[in-house]
Amino acid sequence: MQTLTPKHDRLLIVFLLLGLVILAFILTPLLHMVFGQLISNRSGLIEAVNDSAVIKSILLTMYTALTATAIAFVFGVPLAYFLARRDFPGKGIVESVIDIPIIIPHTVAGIALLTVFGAHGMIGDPLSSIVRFRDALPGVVVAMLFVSVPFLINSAREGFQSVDPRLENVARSLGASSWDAFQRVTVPLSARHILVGSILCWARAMSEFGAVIVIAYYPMIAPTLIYERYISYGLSASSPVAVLLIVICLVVFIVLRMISAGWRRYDRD
Amino acid sequence: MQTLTPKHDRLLIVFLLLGLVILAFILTPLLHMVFGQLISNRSGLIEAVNDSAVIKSILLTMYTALTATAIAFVFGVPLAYFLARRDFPGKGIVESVIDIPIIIPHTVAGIALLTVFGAHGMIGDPLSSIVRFRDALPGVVVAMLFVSVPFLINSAREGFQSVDPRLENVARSLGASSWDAFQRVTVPLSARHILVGSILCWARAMSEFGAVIVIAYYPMIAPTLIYERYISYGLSASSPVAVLLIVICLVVFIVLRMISAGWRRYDRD
Amino acid sequence: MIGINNLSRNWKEFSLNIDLHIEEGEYFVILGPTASGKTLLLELIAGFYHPDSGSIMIGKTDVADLLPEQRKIGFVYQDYSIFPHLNVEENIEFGLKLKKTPRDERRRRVQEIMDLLGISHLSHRYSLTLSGGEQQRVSLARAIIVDPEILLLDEPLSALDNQTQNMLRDELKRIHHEAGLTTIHVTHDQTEAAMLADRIAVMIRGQIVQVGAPEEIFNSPANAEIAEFVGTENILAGIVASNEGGLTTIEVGAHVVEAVSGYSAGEHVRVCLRPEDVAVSVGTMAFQTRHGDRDHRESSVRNAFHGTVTQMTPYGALTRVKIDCGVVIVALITKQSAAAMGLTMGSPVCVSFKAAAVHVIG
Amino acid sequence: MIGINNLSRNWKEFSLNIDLHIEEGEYFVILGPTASGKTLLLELIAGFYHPDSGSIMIGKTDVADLLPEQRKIGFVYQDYSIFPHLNVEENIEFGLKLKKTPRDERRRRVQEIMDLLGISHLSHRYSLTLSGGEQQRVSLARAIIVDPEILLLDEPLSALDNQTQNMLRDELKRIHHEAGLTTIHVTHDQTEAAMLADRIAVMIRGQIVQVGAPEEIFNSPANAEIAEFVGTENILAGIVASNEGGLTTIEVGAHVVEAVSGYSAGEHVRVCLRPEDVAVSVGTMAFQTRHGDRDHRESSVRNAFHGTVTQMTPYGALTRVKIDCGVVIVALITKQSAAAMGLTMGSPVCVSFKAAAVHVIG
Repeated sequence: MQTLTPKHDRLLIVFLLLGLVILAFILTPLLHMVFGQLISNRSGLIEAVNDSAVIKSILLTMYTALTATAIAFVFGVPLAYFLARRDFPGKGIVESVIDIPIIIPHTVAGIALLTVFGAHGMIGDPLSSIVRFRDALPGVVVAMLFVSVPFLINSAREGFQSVDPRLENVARSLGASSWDAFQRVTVPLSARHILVGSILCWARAMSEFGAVIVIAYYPMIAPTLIYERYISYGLSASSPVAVLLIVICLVVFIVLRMISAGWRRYDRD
Repeated sequence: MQTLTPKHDRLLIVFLLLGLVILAFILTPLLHMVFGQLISNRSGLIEAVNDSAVIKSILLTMYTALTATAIAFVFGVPLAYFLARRDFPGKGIVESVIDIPIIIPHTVAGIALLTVFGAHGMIGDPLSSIVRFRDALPGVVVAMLFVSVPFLINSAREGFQSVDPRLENVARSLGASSWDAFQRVTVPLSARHILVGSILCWARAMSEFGAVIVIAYYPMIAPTLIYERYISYGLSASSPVAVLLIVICLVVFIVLRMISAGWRRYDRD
Repeated sequence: MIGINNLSRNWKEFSLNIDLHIEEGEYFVILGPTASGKTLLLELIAGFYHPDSGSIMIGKTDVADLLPEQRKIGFVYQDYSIFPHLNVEENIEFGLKLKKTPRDERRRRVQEIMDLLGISHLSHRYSLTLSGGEQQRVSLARAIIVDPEILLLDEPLSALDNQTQNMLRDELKRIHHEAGLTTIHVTHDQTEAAMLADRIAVMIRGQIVQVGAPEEIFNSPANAEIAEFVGTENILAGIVASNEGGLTTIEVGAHVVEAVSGYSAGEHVRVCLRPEDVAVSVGTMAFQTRHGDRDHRESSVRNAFHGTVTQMTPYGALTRVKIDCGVVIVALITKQSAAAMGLTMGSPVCVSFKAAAVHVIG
Repeated sequence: MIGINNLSRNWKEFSLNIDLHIEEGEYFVILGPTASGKTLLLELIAGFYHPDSGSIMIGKTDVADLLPEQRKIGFVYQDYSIFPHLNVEENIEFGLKLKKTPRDERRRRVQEIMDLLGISHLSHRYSLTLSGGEQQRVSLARAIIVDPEILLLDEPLSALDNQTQNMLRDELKRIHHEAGLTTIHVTHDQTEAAMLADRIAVMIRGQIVQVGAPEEIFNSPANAEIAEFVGTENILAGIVASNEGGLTTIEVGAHVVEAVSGYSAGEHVRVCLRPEDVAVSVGTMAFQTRHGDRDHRESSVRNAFHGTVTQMTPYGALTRVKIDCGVVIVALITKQSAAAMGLTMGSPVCVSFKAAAVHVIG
């Protein structure tokens, strides 16, 4: 009955009006920029699309973010499953650790990562003959991974928690190994959560700036390129590139959201 | 029975080992920095504590983040309640709009906000005689608000959804107006979610860098100050300030988490 | 008191259409299978949701524009909906606090009602630590302390075990009796309906299909679907003649029924009897009428009436026999018994049943 | 077949301690109130959780080191746990797929078992659209298609309505009979236990407090707590002598009981009778023994035995009377009846009950 229209909801109307302020606050700058650009400066936009540096940085951003997401997936999804299925003392602390990247200032995160992955860092040093992090692709990926991994872990854990462990038990009694049960029962039933988490993780990785520029100003990812254009040529010169990025982010996000919404849902509600 | 230790969990052990990689990845840079600094360069840390510019920027960051959180609270909590209680066509779109700030590259967000709140923007222009956003406190707050508000809204909505609407109905039948019911029944029961959301919102606001520097390089918030020290004096000069910020963020976060964990829970599980 | 006219509400594939009139002070039971829309109907009456069309009159007022808090309706949900952040005492005084009742009076009235319902010892407990029956009492106390004009009960007994159900059923009846509160009680349980209702409305798929006194509903269901749903019980109206240590003598028409109950002389009661507990015989058996004849005391079968078979319906290997003894009694016997006794329409028979098999309800 | 020795498991405040032996092919019911640890015991047997100490033997094997998938145990949970992302057919073939059974054989066996359980028409449906009874059949089919050696049933009937319960109870018995599968069935419902079990173990607060045949459990509970929990039913073992169109004649010791059932001549059955359905008399009444004497056919009371009162216990306004008629029968009658008949220990009496009041179980 929860979804029936309640009666006499003046409170809800007031709340909606307050909420519209926030929605307007989020949407106005984005829509204003996109439509303003389309109306007043279409040529700037076309120029940006034809600017190979811009396209290169966008593709680079997508690629590095995807790499970070893949790494987050390989290590984060198992952790999420572990947290969803096991209770242990200190579980709350582990859950807090996962949220730490959200709260650490981005530039601080960059510096912290640099001390470890930099040429003289405890990981960067022994690996220095094989891979370089500073001002290199791996550095971008590491920065992105750090800031985006909580989104995938938290969403996947929520998904795993929504799968009744009794379904896994029944699968075991039917002859499934724990891996069979995970892969044939648990994963299909939490696929939507894992997908949504991966999308958020990827999007968050693409949006990062502060941590990335500390480790790797070059190769230049899109948020850095925008910043450079803004610093060097001012607001109007950077706007077309910003609009291009907004459009790409929104389109990708909306498409992925639609896919995940269409995904079969087995939630029991 | 879910929390009983399941048997034969070799899969879980493998998963835990994979998960430990991510936990180590998050913790190592932070702990390495903090303890490295404590051992090798305690004087730098003391210097940072005594540096009035550092302390000023940290206090400024906390203050602006708190202001952003307060605004997010006033407008976001009502929106969260509305979304938890009403179904309407396009609800999925509204929910996606709330997540947009997470996915928009931070510098792009800064530029988009600047086009609206800048001196010639659609909001900045009419308000220019009263308030200035660019390179001013209000600009910092606006940037922080934009990137952090989704965390508060999503957490509060989850909290409100966990409160059975029948409790509100019963309150109404006992003579409560819709506001009475909200404030005497719904809010106390979702207080923990609202609190956790506010903490995340505040922490996320303090961590922002990209959107802030585009709108307001000055007054200098802590993430900007760190960046400037890093650019001007290099890694070792910026490290003490970074360590200070990490410690402050972790302490505040842990304390607030502990408070919210101790909060009375009424979840029916 | 309550007039529901052409009330309709659609929700997804479900559609509710109700016409119903409930008298002041009545204990009215709406009996229907799960998902027949019973809860929704109560929520519409309480004003939690908006009907698509139709009106609800309480007394002479159309309540369409009244907010739920203005309707003076108490509501008890099936899960009792105790506020989990308040203890028992705070739950009960919730309504009085909103009314800004002075603290002393509030305390006094809360104490009073907790005593009445026997929950004073729970006053500082929270809902998670209460049993179903205790929660039900708290929910009831919380609803009636604000003096509502109408009490709506949504399956108030279905979450309880049998023993608690019996106890609280009597309590509901007692509270209704003492407060004279117009009560609408929704249930899917025929026995519960039979034992509590002044009148019963049978609700199936969002429609009221029959309204009447319990005897009417159970003894003459309007159609086969209702008959199947309500089951069949013998329900006879009577007056208690005497009660000696539990053994109750009840005058039912010209007959006397013995049963075990707590009712006292002079009370109006209903006698319920399952058809499979009724024995039929054609010879002489121990029986007794109002006028004595109590000499056949050799059996534990205390109740026996003479009557005439008026209907015989096959029912698997059994036969359902309707016997007119002044009151109509239905018995369920084997086909072979019926054949052996040569039962046909009009056969004179004796029906008998044990006092222990009779349920007496108020 | 199954030997559970000193099995213990603690969890929060709860502690489980079990010793139990179950024979091959037995239908074994564990009867206990909610939260007595019944489900946990089944989960330990199935290997989902690890005991703190003690051993579980299946046949001659200690299964401590066997993974759940190696134990050949079928498990049906109370909520049936149908995989929601698979349709009925895919649910049932889940186990066969894991065993890499060839596609053709898989299809054939799935079809076979769906036919057996009458769920072929549901093959492409998902769990959300299935009724409780349908889900139960799917869950059962999914468990038995992989040929387990043991079947564990966790309250398999408690989520169903009465009618479906009756149907599926018979089905469980039939499947057990046909497959000869050792079955452990956990329930809190005495009737269910009485109707299905070869043997019953009563489990209270994590301990087995009594093990025995149903007659033993219900007629001689080991202590007052068990007695209170199992209720009291008369359960008599007998053999069907004849069945004419449902009217079943059953030899119970030296007596003949008439009842309505579907069992055929020669079958071993149990006769269940509630004490409140038993009438007691001291004069002559219609009765019949194995040796005929069927001339008192004037009543629908088909069953009557002579016996002697061996115990009388007050029970509120009622008295519980134990009568030895060769078999022991318990009757519940009013105190007044008992007094009027002058019943005392040793009184010769006649007990009688209607054929329609008797439940016959296999």
